[in-house]
Amino acid sequence: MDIREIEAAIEGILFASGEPVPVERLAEVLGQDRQVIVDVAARLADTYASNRRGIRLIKLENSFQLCSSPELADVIRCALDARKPPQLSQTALEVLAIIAYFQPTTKAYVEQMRGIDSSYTVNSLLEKGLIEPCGKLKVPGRPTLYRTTKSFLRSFGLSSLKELPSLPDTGKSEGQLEIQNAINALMEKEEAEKPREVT
Amino acid sequence: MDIREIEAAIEGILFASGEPVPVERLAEVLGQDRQVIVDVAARLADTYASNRRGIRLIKLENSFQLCSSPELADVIRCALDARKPPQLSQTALEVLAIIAYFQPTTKAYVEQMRGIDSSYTVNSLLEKGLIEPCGKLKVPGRPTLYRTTKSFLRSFGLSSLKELPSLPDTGKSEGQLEIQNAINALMEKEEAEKPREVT
Amino acid sequence: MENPKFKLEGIVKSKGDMEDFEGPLALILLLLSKNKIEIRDVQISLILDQYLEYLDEMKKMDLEIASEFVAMASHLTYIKTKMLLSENDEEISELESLMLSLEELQRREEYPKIKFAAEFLAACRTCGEGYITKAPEPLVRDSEYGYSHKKEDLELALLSVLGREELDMRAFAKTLMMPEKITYPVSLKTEEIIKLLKNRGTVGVRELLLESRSRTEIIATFVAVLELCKMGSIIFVGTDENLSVSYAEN
Repeated sequence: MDIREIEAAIEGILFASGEPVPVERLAEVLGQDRQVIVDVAARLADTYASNRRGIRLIKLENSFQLCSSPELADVIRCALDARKPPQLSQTALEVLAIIAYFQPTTKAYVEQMRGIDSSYTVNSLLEKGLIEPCGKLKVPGRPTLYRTTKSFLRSFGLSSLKELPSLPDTGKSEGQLEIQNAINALMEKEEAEKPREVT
Repeated sequence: MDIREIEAAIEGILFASGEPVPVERLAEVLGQDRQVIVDVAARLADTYASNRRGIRLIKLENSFQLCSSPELADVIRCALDARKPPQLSQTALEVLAIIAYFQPTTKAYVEQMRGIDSSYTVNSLLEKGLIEPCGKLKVPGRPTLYRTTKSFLRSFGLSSLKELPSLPDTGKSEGQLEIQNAINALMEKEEAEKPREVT
Repeated sequence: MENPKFKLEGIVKSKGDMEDFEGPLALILLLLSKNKIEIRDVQISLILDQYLEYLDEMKKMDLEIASEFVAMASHLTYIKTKMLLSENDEEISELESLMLSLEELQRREEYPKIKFAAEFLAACRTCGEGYITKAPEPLVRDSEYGYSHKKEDLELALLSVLGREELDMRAFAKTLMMPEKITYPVSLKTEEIIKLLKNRGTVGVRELLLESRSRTEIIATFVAVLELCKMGSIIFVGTDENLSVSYAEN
């Protein structure tokens, strides 16, 4: 992978994400050194700024993010005023739905259900303040448990988790029931062993 | 506003929007001629493609949209925990083809062409955002009319419905004409024998 | 609340004393579908009369039961209408069959067009599916997440996860949210190493570790090698780069 290719890949990933992406994530996915990513990103940021392009690359702690150029704020607001609020991506909705319906739950559980690594999305939901950690599960590895936040309820027009739409029978109810029972059993066991850290 | 400034503004607006933005909207906000916008956007699209950048500017009918470069799709999906879009089944492709070619059209028409209930497939295409309702047909029952979306064009790498190739001409066969005649004869006979009960 | 019961007279044939029938409509429909009773013998007017009577009796009517009745009654009417119509209307069925065959022929002749279009789309899909779009940029940056979403979207998203074919719910329920605890007993590993060394004389330490299939097995191997060495059962041979253990004949 030459510099130009790395630059294009960083540009593409940051573009599609729209949100800050950690340097480590970029380095990992592109199979490059952390320092290489930082250097190439700095070069890209320079190109945008010195050519006075419509896009800027900004650094936030250990992450990079693409955003529109601040000088264009007025014209952009004018062009997009009447538009819909941003939608959560399908990926984000899936992860959020699993956490909302099965909370408190772990990242491993989300990944099991989706069959795909979901660290990035879980972190992005944490950053948006739609989910929050609420203790650790007392099993080897002590994975973090997550639950939805008040901000989540507000964003989805819910006054309580009880108002989540109930799921219709999907024909796989036996399997779902099994999971739910297994979760309950696990929680009870845990509850019995020691009082929960977070109420 | 010079060309470079217009280019930067188009880039910024399309970036901030994420969604397709109509040419007219860009022209209005930037106080430019429609043609100027089209030309500058084409130049910007060229720059992205020929410099093999991570971003692409695509045209969808009368709108422009920024998206990531298709060559980077795999690495971007990996970085964002996103899945590949699901493969469309042969059935889904057929239903989509009928709606694409005969739009706006109804579910009943699709079913008549395919000779089989197609509610499930129509709904799944709606969910995928590849088709959308666009009014009702003014006949009894007022069935919903469907058309393809901009997302359909993008997902199939088309910039306009005009790019769909024309269908091979099959014409009406003799067999069809023969049956049609028999039906007409039968209906005339019936009409003559007895006045219809229902008008 | 009870379901309405219906009395039907003389509809069960040649079953001795079971000539009259009494039961909920669902049962009647079930029997009809299994040809246990004759549709000809069901008088719709009789059912209607009984239903009206039932409505009178029930001052406060449960809407769900009423709609259930309407659904079943309409199904019954449908079965009966179909039977009555198909009895003596040869001409309509001839016309119908002609129209059906015309439609069928049209479909057959139009199908290559659809197939052509579907194939074209399938080819287009490969170039289009790589375009990834981004979410709109928030106009005002705010620490609080300030957008509103539909709660139904959550349900849809979960259903789409649950509906994925590759998801095996049963296997999933077993592995669940915690990693399974696999502890590899050191004693078992010790026996294995001794057996291996008795057979092969000398084995590379690296090889031993590579053969381990889990983290706990690696740990067990490591501990077992140290223990055996301390007990004088095995000795280290070879160089630092290529360390091996061999059985100590004592």
